[in-house]
Amino acid sequence: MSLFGLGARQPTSAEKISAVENELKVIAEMHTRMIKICSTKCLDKTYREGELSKGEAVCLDRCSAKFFEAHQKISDQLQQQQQQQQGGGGRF
Amino acid sequence: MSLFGLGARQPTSAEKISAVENELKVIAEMHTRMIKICSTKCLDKTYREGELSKGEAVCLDRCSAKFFEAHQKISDQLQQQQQQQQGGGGRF
Amino acid sequence: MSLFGLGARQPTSAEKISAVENELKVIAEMHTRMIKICSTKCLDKTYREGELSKGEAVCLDRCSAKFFEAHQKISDQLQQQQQQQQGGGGRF
Amino acid sequence: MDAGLTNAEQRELENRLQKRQVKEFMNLFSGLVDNCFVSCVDDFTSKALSGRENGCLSRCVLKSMTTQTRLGERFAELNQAMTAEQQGKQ
Amino acid sequence: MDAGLTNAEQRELENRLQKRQVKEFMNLFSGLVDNCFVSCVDDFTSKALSGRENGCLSRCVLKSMTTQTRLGERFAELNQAMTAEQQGKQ
Amino acid sequence: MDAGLTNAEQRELENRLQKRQVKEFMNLFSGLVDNCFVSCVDDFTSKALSGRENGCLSRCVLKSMTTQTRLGERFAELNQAMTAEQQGKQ
Repeated sequence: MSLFGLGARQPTSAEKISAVENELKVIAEMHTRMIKICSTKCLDKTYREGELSKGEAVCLDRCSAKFFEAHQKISDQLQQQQQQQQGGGGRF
Repeated sequence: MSLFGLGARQPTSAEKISAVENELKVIAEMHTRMIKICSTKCLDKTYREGELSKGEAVCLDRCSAKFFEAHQKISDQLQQQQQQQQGGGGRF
Repeated sequence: MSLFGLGARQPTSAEKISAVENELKVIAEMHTRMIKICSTKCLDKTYREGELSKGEAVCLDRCSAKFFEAHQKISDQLQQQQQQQQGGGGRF
Repeated sequence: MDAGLTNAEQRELENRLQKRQVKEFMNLFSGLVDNCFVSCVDDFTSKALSGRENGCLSRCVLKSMTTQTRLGERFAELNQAMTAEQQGKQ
Repeated sequence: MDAGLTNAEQRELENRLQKRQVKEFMNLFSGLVDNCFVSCVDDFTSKALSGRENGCLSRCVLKSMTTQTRLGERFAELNQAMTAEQQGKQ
Repeated sequence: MDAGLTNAEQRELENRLQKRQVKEFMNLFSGLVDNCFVSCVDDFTSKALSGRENGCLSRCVLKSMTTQTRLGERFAELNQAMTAEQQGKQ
């Protein structure tokens, strides 16, 4: 998920740290959003049980795989659209 | 939308930059919120079509105009209430 | 709500400021979340009246007390779980 | 809350807290606008707010302000009670 | 918007605004992914996206992009009109 | 992830990552409290949590923790697989 490509110029120390930090921030935020969305999709909200049921656990596994796939797919689609509009050179 | 009035004292360099930055931040966040709210109000969520219908497009235009008007109106109302409470001098 | 315990080493100036700042940030965010959640639970969303009804006001008072209690209870529960897993020394 | 700060640290802290207050204030304002707009505006046959929508927004702002003030008072009481209890335990 | 900045201040400001743009862009991207995923994906009998889900996601992205562009234009117009009006009052 | 950092840069980065971890942790905690409160507490005829509400909160916290752990493992696997795939393409 290399979203922040550094240019040709030698990056400064602060820029290098920022680039790694940003990349990890993007990943951490994606993780948090996945927990929120897949919990809403998969968990029984009455909380009559404190344990995950088998069905809930399987649903969470599939939901996370689909979320990753959708993320990647949408990122690719936007990149493609941008390249078409700009005649190449777009980045995501 | 001048939310961050600077006082009588000569502002420092950092303060001037912060003031402009804050104003643009407020505008950018308002933009993001408008996209979220008006999309919810206007778009057909089944996504059977990838194009905006005429009805959706018109709805988005009107929703954005109403959102701006409401924003302005509420800001004025709060300012007025604050001035009544403080006997003048309130700012937003 | 002492979430950010400082270690045995003498803390630096920046660390001390950060610790107090973080504590206040946690409290402020909790306040904002409480307003959002208890408004949703208690207010009549048609806004036919501009005044809080007696019922709404009492509901807000009880909701805020329950929110605080739940916050404390959940914080204790997580701390206990962490201590069981780590064999003591967990912090929240 | 007293972390044994020097005067200079205290000033720096107050500076940051003021920025935080502005941020909190803006967050509350945005939340209020969004909530009242979502609750009150649902007619997109014209691009200007109707009389009904204007009235609803105005009442929503009033009620939200009263709510924020009331919950602010409750929050301060509850926070104080909890802090006192925690210090009693130590 | 002109706050009488020096050249150095202007550069520092542009630097920060660029960071803000990246942040706004990421926020819009995350919001788009979340909204399209929530709207389009509801079948958890397999761990790969189905053809129907893929189609829905693809149309959702297209429509969301058009929406963002359209609302961006409207926003710029409305913001300009409001700024002009406020300056007329001063 | 290796961006050719010097030791000093590596330390600064670790410092920032630790702050990020604290922030992520607080975000997860707030999300958990809000979600469990919204799901479990709906009776405002008294100001203390009822036995039923307490039980519901307790089970909600347990289930949410298990969910977070499980999704954390899945996330790490998926992220690793994706990174490997991207490096294969280069």
